Amino acid sequence: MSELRINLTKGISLFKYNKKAFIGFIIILFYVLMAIFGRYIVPLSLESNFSERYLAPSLKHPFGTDYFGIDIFAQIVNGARTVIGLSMTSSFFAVLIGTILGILRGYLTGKIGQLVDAIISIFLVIPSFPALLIMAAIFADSNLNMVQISLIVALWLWAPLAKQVSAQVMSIKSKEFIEASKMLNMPLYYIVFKDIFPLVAPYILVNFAMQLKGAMEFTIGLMFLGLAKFDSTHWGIMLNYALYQAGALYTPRAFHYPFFIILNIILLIYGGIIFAQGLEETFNPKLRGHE
Amino acid sequence: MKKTLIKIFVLFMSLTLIFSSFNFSFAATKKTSDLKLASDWPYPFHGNPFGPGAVGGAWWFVYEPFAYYIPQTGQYIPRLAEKWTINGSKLTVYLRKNAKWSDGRAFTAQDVVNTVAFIQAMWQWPYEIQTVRAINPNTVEFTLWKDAPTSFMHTILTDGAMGSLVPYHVYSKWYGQARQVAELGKKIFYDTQSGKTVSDETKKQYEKLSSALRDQVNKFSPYKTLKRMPVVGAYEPTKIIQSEMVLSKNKYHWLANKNTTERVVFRRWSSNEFVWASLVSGELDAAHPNMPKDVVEQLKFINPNLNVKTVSDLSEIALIFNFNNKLFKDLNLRKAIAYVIDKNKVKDVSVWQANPAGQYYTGVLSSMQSKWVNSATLSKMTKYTTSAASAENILKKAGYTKKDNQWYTPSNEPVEFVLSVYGPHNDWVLAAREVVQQLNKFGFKVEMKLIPDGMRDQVMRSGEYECAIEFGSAWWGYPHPMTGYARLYQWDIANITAFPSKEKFNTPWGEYSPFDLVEELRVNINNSKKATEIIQKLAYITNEYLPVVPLFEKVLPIYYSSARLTGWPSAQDGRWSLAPGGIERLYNLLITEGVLKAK
Amino acid sequence: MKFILNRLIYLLFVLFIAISGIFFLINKMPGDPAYGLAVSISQQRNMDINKALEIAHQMMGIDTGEPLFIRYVKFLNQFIRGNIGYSTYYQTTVNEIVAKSLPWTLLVVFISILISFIIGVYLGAFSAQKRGRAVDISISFVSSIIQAIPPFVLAVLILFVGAIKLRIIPLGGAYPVDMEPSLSMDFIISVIKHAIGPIVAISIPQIAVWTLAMRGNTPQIMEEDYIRFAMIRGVKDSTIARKYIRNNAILPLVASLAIAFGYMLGGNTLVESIFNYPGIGFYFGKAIALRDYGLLTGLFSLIVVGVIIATFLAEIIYSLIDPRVKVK
Amino acid sequence: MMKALLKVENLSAHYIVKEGTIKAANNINLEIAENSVTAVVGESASGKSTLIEAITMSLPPNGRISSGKVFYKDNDILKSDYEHLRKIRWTEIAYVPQAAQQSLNPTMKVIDHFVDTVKSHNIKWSNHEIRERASELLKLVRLEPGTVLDSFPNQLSGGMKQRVLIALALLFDPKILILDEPTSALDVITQAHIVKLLKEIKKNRDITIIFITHDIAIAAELADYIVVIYGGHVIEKADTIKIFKEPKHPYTKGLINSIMSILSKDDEPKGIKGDPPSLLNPPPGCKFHPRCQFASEICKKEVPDLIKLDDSSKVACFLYKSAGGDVDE
Repeated sequence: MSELRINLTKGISLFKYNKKAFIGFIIILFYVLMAIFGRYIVPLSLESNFSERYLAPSLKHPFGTDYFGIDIFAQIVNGARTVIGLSMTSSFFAVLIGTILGILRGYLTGKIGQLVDAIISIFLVIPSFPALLIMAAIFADSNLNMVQISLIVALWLWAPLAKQVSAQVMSIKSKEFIEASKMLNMPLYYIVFKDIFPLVAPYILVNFAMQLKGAMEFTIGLMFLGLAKFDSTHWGIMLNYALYQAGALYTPRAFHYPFFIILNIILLIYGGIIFAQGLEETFNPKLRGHE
Repeated sequence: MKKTLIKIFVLFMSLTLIFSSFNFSFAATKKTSDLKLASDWPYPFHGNPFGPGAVGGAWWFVYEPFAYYIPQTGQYIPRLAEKWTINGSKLTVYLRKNAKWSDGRAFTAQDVVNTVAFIQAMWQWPYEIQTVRAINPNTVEFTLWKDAPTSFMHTILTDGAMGSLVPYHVYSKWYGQARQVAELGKKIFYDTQSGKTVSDETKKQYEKLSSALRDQVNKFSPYKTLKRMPVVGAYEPTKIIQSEMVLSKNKYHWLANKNTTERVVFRRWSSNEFVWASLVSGELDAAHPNMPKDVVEQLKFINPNLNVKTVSDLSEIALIFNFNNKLFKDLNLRKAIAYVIDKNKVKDVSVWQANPAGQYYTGVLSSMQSKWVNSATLSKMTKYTTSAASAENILKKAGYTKKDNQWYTPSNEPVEFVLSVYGPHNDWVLAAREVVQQLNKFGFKVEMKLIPDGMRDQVMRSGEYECAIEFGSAWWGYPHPMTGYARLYQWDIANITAFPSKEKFNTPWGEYSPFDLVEELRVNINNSKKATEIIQKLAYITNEYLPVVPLFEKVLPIYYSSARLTGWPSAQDGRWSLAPGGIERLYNLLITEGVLKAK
Repeated sequence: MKFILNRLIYLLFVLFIAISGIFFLINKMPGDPAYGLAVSISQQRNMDINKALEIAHQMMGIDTGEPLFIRYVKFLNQFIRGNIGYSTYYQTTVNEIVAKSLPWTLLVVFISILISFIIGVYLGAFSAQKRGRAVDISISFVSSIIQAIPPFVLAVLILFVGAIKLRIIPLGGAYPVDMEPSLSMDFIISVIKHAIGPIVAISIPQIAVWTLAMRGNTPQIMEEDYIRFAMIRGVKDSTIARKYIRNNAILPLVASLAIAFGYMLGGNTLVESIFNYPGIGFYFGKAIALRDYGLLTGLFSLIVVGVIIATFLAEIIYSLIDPRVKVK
Repeated sequence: MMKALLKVENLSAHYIVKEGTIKAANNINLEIAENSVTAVVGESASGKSTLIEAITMSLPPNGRISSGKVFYKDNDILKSDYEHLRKIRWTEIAYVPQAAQQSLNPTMKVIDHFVDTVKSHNIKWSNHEIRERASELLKLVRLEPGTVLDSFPNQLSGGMKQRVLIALALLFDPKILILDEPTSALDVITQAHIVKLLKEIKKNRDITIIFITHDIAIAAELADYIVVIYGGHVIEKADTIKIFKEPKHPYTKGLINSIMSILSKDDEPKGIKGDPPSLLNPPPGCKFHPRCQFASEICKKEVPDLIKLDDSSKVACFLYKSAGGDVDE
């Protein structure tokens, strides 16, 4: 029982032993730093220069220039802010909602438990991306800020997590020490936060990293389809420009244009995936035995 | 057990793959007498001309207007009509004697009368036609309503719906009903227009009758009920699936002998990439997608048979202002914006093939300006050559100040606003992006906002924007400056911008309200001397008071392939200008007359 | 049996709530379905947009005055009768549109899921067996990368490379217009040929997803006592890998299979549009763009029904192959 | 004493974990006589399972055998190749591990477990023959073959599963049957059933049984010999009657007294004070010395050897070295 608790603290020290988690962490950290400090280091000029479009990568333009003749590297760096901001907050909210409802569903029995279960089931059966499109259209003309957009995205991301968490909680709650707490008449919040939460915490952390991918795809998709507020350096918008507006795939000398955007998107998602995989291996003793 | 299933499946898949690679051929439509195009149409296909989407891209192939009008030459090419005469408010059309429906029945004046009754009943339009009667089987006489503009004659002659939309022998069942609804609708319309009150009872009766008719007619789908759709045009839709639509030659068409193209095959225009890909691989003979410059060069390189001809779309893309916003009520600011924007750069980034907006913003399309606005007028007007200095002068004179590269109004508020643009229109988005960039650089704080798919109308009409990219002057329907001015001062642009067009504006010829000028122009449209005079005044007001700032004149790029077809007109040929507002007209004209044919 | 019945009633309840939510959500969507039509009318007939809008409303039979709740009751009433709506744009029942498009989507989705699941499960199990070796590392690396590629990017790439550069796949559509749908070999081959583009675009990322999921599941299974007991019994390695490890590692994936199925029903909007493929996703995209509320509600409900059926089937299959469920 | 069927010499095994090395079996010497029943007794985590796993070469992936030999019919099993080992397993030595609840594949019917096992040993029995054989064995363990064979494991109760495992183990009439905690996690009535069953098997078959238990009462009931394990060491080995009558090692005494105290009305608690040693950081010397009331200085420094006291009993305790026992090699 306390074994898992120990794992949580040990996990952090074990962190350095797991290469995957480490690399994933470095990639994410790299982009987070880019998001925070990038715009102070790499200045962005959005002034178009049509005659200098599609310049190949060079020292002056590490990623080349785009259809407007604007430096792609500077746009990627400056766009990291919205990309990271949106996907991080979205996954945070998704994990928050998923955890709370998941624990409630797992712990509570009776009418309220069934109600929570029904809510989870409903969100599970509604396909998320189409629903998100509709939500975005509904709120499209009401100037949403980043937190609100993240909430809308998170609304369609949390359900699978909640289901998994509730399954975990259900298997934990039958354990003796919870029974003991119940017999001691401990208040609900005590049981949930002191007894159950620490046990599912590593699991949630892993999921946070996993959610990054979903959140990235959703937010990029939203921007890509022009349903969220326009930020011309958001990678989704950049990709939209590259593929649909500029038709870069059909222009051999523009190959670098979508390439570097996709590269960065993939690298960030990849970072999230292997970070999650690494964390999972670190926290899950069963997986660890095989290293 | 499971394993065997999987094995069988894998075997099956690989077998089919091997099979399929054996007899591999591109779409079986290798017939050389096909014309292959891209378009959109409703599927499941109803063939109902009153249904939304109607017959899609087939429209101009299956419905014939009385005549085609070539804007560049001002010439009418007779189609269903052999000739026509105009006598005051009467238009007499002499129908082609050898015109037949595709099921072999003769096309008569009765069909025209029937069509007008039906569209008036179904669409509550065109009430401008007060009566239509068949003088004899080959002659129809239209009488215009007294207040209808004479330009409506043009609409009657060139609109594809007017003559052959509703075959009498197919729709005769509802003719009486349609007639009744149309007459009642006309009466209500005329009464309302002349200020009389219409009783609720009449209105209710109209609603009842018209919805009863609409229910029946909309449910009737000729394509499904009759298994065919008798049409008077050169082609009849015969086979329709979601991704392709086949039109087969009407062998009774009066030009059937000249026409050597057996079929018109449409592929669905599902995405621009798809059309690009189809053009490159020779799957299409012609299409008109927006294409960035480099893509065009590359496509021409891969498919050397590809040519491009650009024709004016008879419209311009403009920056429009919300005049309820006090920032834009100031003419000085609008003028400054007009000076700041580098139109050529905007054009390059947005649609490289477009015509630049020119240096005068007269409301007359820049490609037509020399024809309508005389040099004497031009010399009186402000010339908007891109110049930040001129803009600064105007602003400083008006009391604006600049601090830290940010302009402030005389009342010391920062000049900041949001530019809204309709997301799905790529070229607009690109133009907006460039405009925002230029204005920001000058020292206005401008942000950009995308209007989501399907929301353009909502945002524009509710006035929930500060400034936007929209069509400015546009000459669709009736290719004449009047159409553009009507848009700017009476219709949609006036509605959404709230430009005070009824106010009087100072001109070298005195004070005029543009709203009244447009009315006057409408009345005098056939009086070319008077019309030109009025146009000079409107041009002056438009240029000096800037209801909108034009960015570029939109063009339609037509990509056509000479791989399988011969006879495409030369680049100078006026017939290309038939394309805007119905590009299929151009193809139909060329193939029915046997100009364009298979090699 | 009682378990199945209970689940069925529960899922019907979930379905009811979900489609009600969808109905109100969709009808909250701003925009005017008649706008696109109105614009073309106003352009063609040189008419004021307001007038054109009025005409467009009449043409589409849009009654703006009816209260939402009445429409909701009507919708439910029709829905129960199996009539999932009326498309204002296509002027026909959604059922008809579904009948014409669902088979294509199902074809693509089924084949994609089957191919990606089979390949993914094999690759994942293989990778897990070789855990830590070069093969495993490269498989999981490539899978993680592929998983991160958005499918619509892949679709544009496949269209360009497959149809233009290499000319090995036909350009769009489900079958050539000159062919009559039949059960002839020619037609079937043509259908498969046309479906290859979308199938590949959808399958490739899915393969990566299943590979990673399977690879992630397997080590936990390897720790199970029954694997050890099988080894102690001297059961052959190949038998253990197949009957003991893979069959048990697949179980948790079956549940995800249902979710993937639902996601694919509506999630292929972009892919289908890029390939001009006449499936549900194509109409779904159209319905959103055109604000065709009837079509949108109908298709959305259909997708939800699809997910629920898939979930239900998954549960039954799950209980068939994993007897533990029955005991519950 | 009869001929030793299985002979363990100086066997040591350990586990590698992140925190270090767990020495779970140290320098173990054992001889198992043919057709005898031996009980390996010890507290949980005393290394008794490790001993069995090392003997059968079925340690978990992080377990290692560091030294020693295991002779079965005079062949060192530890040196045989994997394929040979696989063949010996189950035909000669059948080992039923602990945790019967999870030892059957939940996605397979009971009969398929028999089929897989037979097929894997290249025995040419038809499916029908396998079914007959399985039915016969299930009847032996008092199960109804008709229903059980076609059931999935989760349709069976814990006791039924344990009996299925035993039936499975008897599939090829192995020479040695090794059972790890065959009765733990079962209710008392089922325990009694299993014990009865094992007694019958012992009586009716030529078979050598080794079983692990922490329940000394069951050991007393079933076993001919008892091996006591403490802290990874064998500390005492004797025949059952003797060990109960006259336990030698202080730990064994405590262990036996703890049952006796339940039986007798003595109100003085006889349980052993203190906690069992951690195998990760075991105390030096005799692993029992921190809990031993007789501990002397030498106990803290040196590990006592197993001393042969008489024909059937051996003990590892310095108390008896001075008493003049012989060191067992």
